[in-house]
Amino acid sequence: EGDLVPSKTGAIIQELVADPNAVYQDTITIGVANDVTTLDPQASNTDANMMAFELTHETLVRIDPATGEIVPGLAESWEVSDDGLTFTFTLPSGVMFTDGVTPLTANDVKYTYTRAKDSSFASAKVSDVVDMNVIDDTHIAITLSRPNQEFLLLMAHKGMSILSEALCAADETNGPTVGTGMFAVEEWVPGDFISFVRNDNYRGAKAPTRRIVFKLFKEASTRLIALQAGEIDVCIDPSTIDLGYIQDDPNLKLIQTQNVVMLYVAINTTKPGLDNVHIRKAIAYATDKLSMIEVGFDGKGTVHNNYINVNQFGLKKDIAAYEYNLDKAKEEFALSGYKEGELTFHIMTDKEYKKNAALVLQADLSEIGINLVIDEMETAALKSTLNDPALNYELCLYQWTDADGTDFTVRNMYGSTMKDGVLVKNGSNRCVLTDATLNGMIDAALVEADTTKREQLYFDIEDYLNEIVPIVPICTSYINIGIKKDVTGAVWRPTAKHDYRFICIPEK
Amino acid sequence: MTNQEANEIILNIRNLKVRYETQDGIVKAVNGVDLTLRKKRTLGLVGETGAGKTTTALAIMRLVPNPPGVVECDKLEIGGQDILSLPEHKLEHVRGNDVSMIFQDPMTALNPVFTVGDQIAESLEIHEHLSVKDAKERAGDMLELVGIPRERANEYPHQFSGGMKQRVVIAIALACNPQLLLADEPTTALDVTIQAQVLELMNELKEKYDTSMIMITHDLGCVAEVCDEVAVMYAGRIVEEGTLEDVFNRTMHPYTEGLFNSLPNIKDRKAKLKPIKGLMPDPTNLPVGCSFAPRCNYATDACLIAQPQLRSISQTHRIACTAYDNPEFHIERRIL
Amino acid sequence: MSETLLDVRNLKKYFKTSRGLLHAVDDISFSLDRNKTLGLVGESGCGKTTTGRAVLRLIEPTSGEILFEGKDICKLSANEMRKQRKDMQIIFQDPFSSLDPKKTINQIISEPISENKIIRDKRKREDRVLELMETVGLAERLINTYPHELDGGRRQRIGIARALAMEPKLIVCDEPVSALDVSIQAQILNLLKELQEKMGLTYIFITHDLSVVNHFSDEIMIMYLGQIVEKAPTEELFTNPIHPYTKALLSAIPIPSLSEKRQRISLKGEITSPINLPDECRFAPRCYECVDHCRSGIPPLVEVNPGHFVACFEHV
Amino acid sequence: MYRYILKRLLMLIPVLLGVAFLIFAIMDVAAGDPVYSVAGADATPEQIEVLREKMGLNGSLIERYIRYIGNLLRGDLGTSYISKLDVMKVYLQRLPNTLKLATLTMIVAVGMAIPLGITAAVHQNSIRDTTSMVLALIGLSMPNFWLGLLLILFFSLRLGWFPTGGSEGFRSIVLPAITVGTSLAALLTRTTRSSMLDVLRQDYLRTARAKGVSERNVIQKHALRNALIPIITIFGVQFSNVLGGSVLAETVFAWPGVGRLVVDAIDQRDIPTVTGALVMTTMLVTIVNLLVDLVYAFVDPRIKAQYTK
Amino acid sequence: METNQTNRSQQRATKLYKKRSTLEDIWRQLRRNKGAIIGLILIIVIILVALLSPLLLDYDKDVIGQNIKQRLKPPSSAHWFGTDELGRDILSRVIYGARYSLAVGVVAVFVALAFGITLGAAAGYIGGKFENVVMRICDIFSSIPSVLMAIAVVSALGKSTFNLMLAVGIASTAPFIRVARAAVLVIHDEEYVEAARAIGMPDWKIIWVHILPNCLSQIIVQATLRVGSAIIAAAQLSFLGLGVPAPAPEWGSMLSAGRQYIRDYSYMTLFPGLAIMLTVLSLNMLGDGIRDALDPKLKR
Ligand SMILES: Nc1ncnc2c1ncn2[C@@H]1O[C@H](COP(=O)(O)OP(=O)(O)OP(=O)(O)O)[C@@H](O)[C@H]1O
Ligand SMILES: Nc1ncnc2c1ncn2[C@@H]1O[C@H](COP(=O)(O)OP(=O)(O)OP(=O)(O)O)[C@@H](O)[C@H]1O
Ligand SMILES: [Mg+2]
Ligand SMILES: [Mg+2]
Repeated sequence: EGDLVPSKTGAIIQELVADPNAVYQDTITIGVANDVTTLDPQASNTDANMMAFELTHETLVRIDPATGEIVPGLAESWEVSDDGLTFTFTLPSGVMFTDGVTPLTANDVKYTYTRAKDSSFASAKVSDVVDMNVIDDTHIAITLSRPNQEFLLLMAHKGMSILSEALCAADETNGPTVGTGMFAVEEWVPGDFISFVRNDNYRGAKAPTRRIVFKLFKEASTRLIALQAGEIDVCIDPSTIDLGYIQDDPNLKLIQTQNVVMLYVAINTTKPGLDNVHIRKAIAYATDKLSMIEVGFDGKGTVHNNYINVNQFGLKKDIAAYEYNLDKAKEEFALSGYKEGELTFHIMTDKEYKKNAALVLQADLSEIGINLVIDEMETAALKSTLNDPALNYELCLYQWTDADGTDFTVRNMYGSTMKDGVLVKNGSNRCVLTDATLNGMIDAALVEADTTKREQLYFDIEDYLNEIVPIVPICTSYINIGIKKDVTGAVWRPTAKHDYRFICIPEK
Repeated sequence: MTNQEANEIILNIRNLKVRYETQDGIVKAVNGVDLTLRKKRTLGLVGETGAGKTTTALAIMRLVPNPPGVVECDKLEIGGQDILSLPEHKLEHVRGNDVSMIFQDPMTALNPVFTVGDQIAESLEIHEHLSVKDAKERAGDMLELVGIPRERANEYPHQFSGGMKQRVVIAIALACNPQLLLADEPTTALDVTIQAQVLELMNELKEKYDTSMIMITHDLGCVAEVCDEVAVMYAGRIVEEGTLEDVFNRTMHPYTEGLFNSLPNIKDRKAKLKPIKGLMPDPTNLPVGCSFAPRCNYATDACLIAQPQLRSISQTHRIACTAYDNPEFHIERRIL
Repeated sequence: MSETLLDVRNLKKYFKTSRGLLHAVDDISFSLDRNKTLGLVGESGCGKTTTGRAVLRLIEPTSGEILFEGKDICKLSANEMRKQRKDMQIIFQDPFSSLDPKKTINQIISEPISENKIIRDKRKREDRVLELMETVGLAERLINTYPHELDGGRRQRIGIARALAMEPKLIVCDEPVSALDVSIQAQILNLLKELQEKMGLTYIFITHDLSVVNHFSDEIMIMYLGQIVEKAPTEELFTNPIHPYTKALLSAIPIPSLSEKRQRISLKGEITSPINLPDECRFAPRCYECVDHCRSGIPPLVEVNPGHFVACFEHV
Repeated sequence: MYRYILKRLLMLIPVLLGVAFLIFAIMDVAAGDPVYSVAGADATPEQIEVLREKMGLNGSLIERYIRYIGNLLRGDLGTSYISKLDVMKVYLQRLPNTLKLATLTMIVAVGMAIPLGITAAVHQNSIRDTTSMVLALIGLSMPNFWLGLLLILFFSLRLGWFPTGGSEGFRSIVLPAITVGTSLAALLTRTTRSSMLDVLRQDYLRTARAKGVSERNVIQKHALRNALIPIITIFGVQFSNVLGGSVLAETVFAWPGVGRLVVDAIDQRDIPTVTGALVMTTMLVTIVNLLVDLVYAFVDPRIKAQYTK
Repeated sequence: METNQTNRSQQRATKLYKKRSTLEDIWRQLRRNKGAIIGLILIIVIILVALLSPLLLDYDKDVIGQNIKQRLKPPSSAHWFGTDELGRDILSRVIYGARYSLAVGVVAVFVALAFGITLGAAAGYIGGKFENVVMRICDIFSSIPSVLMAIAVVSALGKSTFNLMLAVGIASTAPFIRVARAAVLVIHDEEYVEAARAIGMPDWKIIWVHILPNCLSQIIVQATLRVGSAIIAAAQLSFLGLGVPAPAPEWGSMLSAGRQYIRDYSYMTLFPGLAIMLTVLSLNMLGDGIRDALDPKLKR
C-alpha cells in the first residue's frame, strides 16, 4: 500500500483523503508505552511528551516529513539577513491560545525563547540567540551570535513550542500547558491516560478526530492484546516478538520504519582503563552488534557504525566500521598494556532490552579478559548518575534520538565548552570528551554555508571520532506500530515522535 | 422390680462402652457401665480424673464427639424413651428438653458473644416454641430463680463472675424443666463459699422441679451434701454402687476405701493420710483383670485374671470385687 | 539461733492496672517459726500467691520489710539476693506450667545445684539428683524423661525435688496439691510432711482447701482481699473461729461424712474487686453481721486470745 | 467508644510521622540525586541550585523532614517532581481504582474462603477438607504475578473472555481481583478452618448442643461468630498486603492504582509522590485497621468492654 | 550409703536410659503427616539441587553461556524446558536458580529473625517504655505494605542480591518481632521461669536457657513458613526489575524476562513459576507439618 512507504525523511505519511463530507470516529485511543510526564514543553524531552506537545503546541517552523524541508509552522514566513545572523519571523494575526481568550503576539515568542534559556532541556537550542527584537504584534527579529546553519531546525523542535507569556505569568504550573495547537488537554491522569480535545477555533484545517486519548499500557504484550481486542486503535511499540500477530490479523495493519534512535555504549573516557584508546577499541571490536540486535530487538534492527543518527546530514555511509572480531579485540587489548582479568568495568542499563544487549557484551568481553558487571538501574537513577557532575560511571548503554541537526548531535554528544579557562563537557557528552580539536571542527562545520563542504566537515568529524572511539555505536531498530486497518492521517516518524494531529478513522 | 417402679425409672443404661480411637491408641474411657436412676433421685458419680465420668454423661446426651469417640450400648432409655435409635434431628428435641447437662467449667461453658439472656432464651425458643419476646421474659424469670437480677439478662458472660456464670449455666439447663439433669462437676471450679451457694441452689431447684439428677464429682464431700445414691467409677467401670449410706457407711470396695482414706479428716487433724498407692492405669492399656488390682492392698492372684462382675450385696448395694468371693473378707475402714 | 525464721512486717504489694491500683496484698504482718507450717487460706484472688511471691522477693514488694533470719531481704542487692535464694524455695500449684517442657528431669533438678555451684562435678551432681529423686519417690529410670511424659503427681514430685535441691530453710508451697486427685494429693501431702520432719523445713502452705490446711498447718492465716482477717493456731481456729468470714468458710467445707450435718452460713455475693477499694472493712459488703460502723474504717488485727488475732469491729 | 476511636486516631500521628521519616530517610539514601534526573543534561550548576531549592531538596534531612511535616499538617503533600502535579490530587485520582480492586478482592476472597474453611473444619479430615486445604496451599504458594500471567494467557489470550488490562468496566477488574484475591482467599480459608477447629473444641458449643440447638445452628450461629474474630484479624493485617500485592497485579494488568503510582514514582525518583503516596496508604491501612478493630467490638463484646473502659 | 554411691556411679544413668530430645519428638509426629513428609522430601530435593547444581552444571557455560542461534526454542529433548531469549537452557537456569531463590529466602528470613527476635524478645522481657517504642516501630513497619517497603529499600540501596535479601528481610521483620514478643510474654508468665528466678538464675540466663528454647518451636514454624513468603517477595521484586542482577538465573527475574514472550513462548514463564510454586508449596507443607507436630491441639 502506497501510504506505508517511508518518505525521504524515513517518516511514513498517511495522507488524509480530503473529503468534506467524511464523518470520523469521535475518539481515537492510542496505547502508549510511556506516560506523559509533563505538559510543559520546556520541562522534558521524552518522546511521549513530544507527541503530546505536537497536539497542543506549535513551533514557529516545522520540518516537512516528506522532504525534510523547513516549512512554516506558527510563523507564516521568515526572512534571513545576508550575514545569516538575523531571522525575522512573521506571525499570523488573530491567533488565540487554546484557552480561547488569550491572543498570541510576537511578545510570546520572545518570552518563550527567553524562558528557554533557563530551561535545562531547552537552553542549548537557544544558546546562540543573542538578541530578540519584537517589531510589532506579528513580527519578531532574532539575532544570533554566529551564522548557525541549523537554527531553523532547532526552532522546529517541540521544546521550542510557543507559550503564552500572560498565561505563564498567571500560573507557573499550568500556564505552559496551553499552546496554540489543534488540540487542548482535556484530562490528565498520570499513570493512566491523557486525553486531548479538538481546538475548534484552530486557524487552519480542523482535526478530523474530536478526541485523542493516550492510554498507558506498560506491558507491550498487554498493549497489543488491547489493540487486538479493539480496546485501542493504535498500539505504539508492540513487542517485536509479537509483530506476527499484527500481520496476521486482518483488522490490523503494521507500520514499520527504521528508527533513528541509536543505541550506543557510552564510555566514560576519563576512567582508568577506559582512558586507554586500545581498551576502547578492544571493546568496539568485541561488540557483537548482530547478536545484540537479535536479543534486544529480536533481530529487527540495523547495525549502526556511525557517530550521528541515521538520516542526519553528514552521515558517513562508508565509515571504517569496527567489525565484530574477537581476535582484533584481543590484539588491541594486548596493546593496551593491561593484563587479562585485571580490568573490571560496570555498565549501567535501565531497560530489559538494554540488559540483554549488555549480557551479550559481557559474554564477549569476558572472552578477551575484561570483566563486565551489569548495573541495572531505574531510568531516573541512571539519568541522574549520568547527569551528576561527579560522573560516577564507567560504561552505559544509552540512546541518542535527536535527528534535528547534525551540529546539535555532535556538539551535545562530543563537544565541550570553555568555562573559567577549562573545557567542560557539554550536557549530553556522556563520553566526557574535552577535545579542543574536535570542538574546532564542530564550530567550523556549523558556520560553513556551503553544503558540500559542510558535509565533508562532518565526515571528517566522524572519522576523527572513529579513531578515538568515545562511544561504541550499536544499532538502530525499527519503529513498529500496530494500528487498526482504517486508521489514517497520522505521520509516523522515525524519531518515534509521531504526529497524530490528523489521525482519524473514517466512519463507513 | 415392680411395674410401678419401672415407670418411675428415668434413666436406664445397660452396658455402655465408649472408646476414643486416637493416634496414640484406643482409649477405653467407659467399659460397660450400667446405671438406673429413678424419679427425683440424685445419683453421685464419683471417681478420679480420667475415670470416664464426663464421657458417661456425654454418652447419655449422645454428645460424645465422633471421631474419635465410638459408643456402644445395649440400652439407653430416658424416661422410657429409647435414645439409642433416635435420629439426630429427633435427638435435638430430647436434649435440653428431657435431659440437660451442666458442664464442668462455667468459665468456658457460655458462648462469649451472646448475652446470657439470649443463651437462656434459646433453649426455650427451640423446645417450647416461644416467641423471642416471651422467651426473653422467661429467661429473665430463670435468672431470678438462680438469684441473678433479671436486668442483667442483657449482659455478656464476661461481665459475670465465675459463680454467677455457673448459675447461668444452671438456668440454661433448667429452662425447659428437664426430667434429668446431668451436672458435671458443677462446683469444682468455684471457691468454697461460692460452691456452697451453688450446691444449695441446686438442691433447692431439684426439689422444686422434681428433677432427677446425676451429679458428677470427685469430691465426696459434695456427694454427701446432695446425693441420694452413689456410684464410684474407676477406669471406666462402676466399682461400687448404692445408697449414700451404703457407700459412705458400709463401704465395701477397696478403691472406695482408698478414696476415703486419702481425705484429711477434719475431726482428727493429726491422723496420717493413707493414700492409695500408685496411679490410675493407662486407659489405652488396661490390665486384664481388675483394673484396680495393681493398686489394691488386698489384691490376690485371682484379681489379676478376670474382670470382677458387679454383684449385689443388698437390694441397693452392689460392688465389683472378687475378694468378696471369700465370705471372710472385709476391708479395714471402720464405718464412721 | 532464734526460733523465728521469717518476720514479715507491713508488706504491701500493689499492681498498676488500666483501671486503677490493684491492692493485691495490703499491709500484712506475720512471723513464722522454724520447722512450722503456716497455712494461708482465702478465696481466689485474695492475694495468697502474691504474698508468697513477695515473701521470696520474686516480685518486688511495694513496701514493707521481710526479715529472713533477722536480715531484711528487701535491702539485699540483686547479687546478694541470688545467694539468699538458696534458703528459700517455692513449689507451684500447677505441675504443668512450673516445669520447663524442654528440660529433662535431670536438668530440672540439677539446675539449682549447678546454678548455685553447690556441686561442680557433673557425676556427683547426677548422684545428688538420683538421691533427690529417691527422696521424693521418683523411680530412677525417669531421670531422662521429659515432664510431659509424666502424670501430675510425678511432676509435682519433680517440683518438690527441685525445691529441696538446695536444702532450703523455707519453702512456700503455693497450692501444691489442688491440681491433683485425692489419692495423689494424699501421697504428696504425706511426702511434704515427712520431708519437714526429716529436714526441719519451714513451710508457708497456701491453699483454699480448709480440710487440707487443717491437716497440714500449725497455724492458719485467713486472708480476704489482700488483708489478714484472722490468724490463729490451727486447733484454735477450727474450734473457736471468730471472724464472720472464717465462720462462713468453715461452715462451707463439704464433709464427706453422713453423721456430720451442719448449719451452713451462706454468704451473699462474691468477692469484690481489689481495685480502688474504699476505706472500710473489706468484708463488709458480704458480711451477714455487718453493722454501720463496719464501714467506718479498716479494722485492725487484734489479739483476742494468745496467738489468736482477728480483724473485726464486731468481735473485739 | 468515641474516646477509644479518638485515642486510636491520635496514636496514628506518631505512626504516620514515623512512616514519613522512614520513607524520607530511605529515599535520601537512594542512589541518584533526584535533581539531576529532573534537570536536563545541559543544566548549569546555577540551574541545578535553583531547581534544588524549588524541589525543596535544600537543607539537611531533618530540616527537610520538618518542612515536609509542616506541609503535611496543612494537607499539602507537595508536588510531583516529574508532572508538577499536586501529589494529593494524583493520589486521590488513583485511590478509587485501588479501592475498587481491594474491595472486590476482599469480597471474592471472603466469599470463597469462609464457606470453604467452615466446611473443611466441620468435616475435618474428609475428602472435602483435604481438597480445600490442598487448594489453599497451592493458592498460597503461587506467586500472584505468575498467576496473573497465567490468567492472561488462558482467559484473555486463549479464551478472550476478559481484557488483559485497563480500568474500564467490570470485566477488566475480574482478572486482577482473582490474581490478588487467590492468595488472600487461600490464607483466609486456612485461617477460617483453624479458627473454626479451635472454636469447635470449645465447651460452649457442647452447651449449645446440650440445649438441643440443631447442628446447623451450632455451626452458623454459635461457632461462626466466635471463629470470626481471628479471621477479622487476618483481614485487617492482610489489607495492607492486598494493597501491596496489588502493585504486581497493577503492573501485570496495567491497572492504574496506588501501587503502580508508587512503583513508577520510585522509578522516577519522584520523592514527593513516593512519600506522599506511602504516607496516605499507611493512613488508609491504619484507618482500615481501626475499622477492623471496631468490627471486632461488634462481634466480640469482651473487646467492646475493653474499649469503653 | 557409700557403696550405694559407687554403685550408682558405675551404672551411669545417662547411659542407662536413652535420652529422647524434642527434635526426635517432632520428627515422630512429623512422620505421621503425609503432607509434611512430601514437603520435606521435596524441600530436601530442592536443597540438594541447589547445593549440587555447581557440580552438575558449568555456570559460565550452561547457565549464563549464550547461544543466540538457539534462542527461544520450545521444549525439546535437547532442552527439556526450552531456551530463553539468549539461547540459554531454561532447565539449567531453573536448576541453578534454586540457589538464588533459596539463598534469598533463607538469608532474608535470617535477617528478619535476627532483628525480630532480638527486638521482640527484648521488648517482651524488658517491657515498659522500651517495649512501647519497639511496638510502635513495629506498627510503622507493618502499616507500610511490605512489597512497597521492600521496593523502596532496594531502590534506595541499589540492586544487588544482598540488598534484595536485606530488603525482603527488613520488610518481614515486623511479624517476627510480634511473634517473639508474644512468645516471650507468654513464657515470661510461666511458672518455670519464676522457678528459675527462685533458684537465683540471672535474667539473661533465664532468657537464654528457658525462654528462648521454648519460643524456638514457634519461631521455627514461623521461619519455615516465612522462607516461602520471602521467596515469593524476592521473586516479586525481581519481577519488577529490582531483584538479583543479571545474568544470575533468579526465578523471579526469569519470569520477568519471559513476560514479554508470554504469547508464543509461554514455557519461559511456566517453568520458573512452577519452580517457585513448588518450593514455596513444599516449605508451606513442611511448616504446617511442624506446626501441627508442635501444637498438640492441632493434631490431626
Ligand atoms: N475427645 C477425646 N479424645 C480422646 N480421649 C478422650 C477424649 N475425651 C476424653 N478422653 C479420655 O477418656 C478418658 C475418660 O475421660 P473423661 O473426661 O470421661 O474423664 P473424667 O472422669 O470426666 O475425668 P475428669 O475428672 O478429669 O473430668 C480419659 O483418659 C481421657 O483422656
Ligand atoms: N502481675 C500482676 N499484675 C496485676 N495484677 C496481679 C498480678 N498478679 C496478681 N494480680 C492480682 O492480684 C490479686 C491477687 O492475686 P493472687 O494471685 O495473689 O491471688 P491468689 O489468692 O493466689 O488467688 P488464686 O487462689 O486464684 O491463686 C488478684 O486480683 C490478681 O488478679
Ligand atoms: Mg470430666
Ligand atoms: Mg494463687
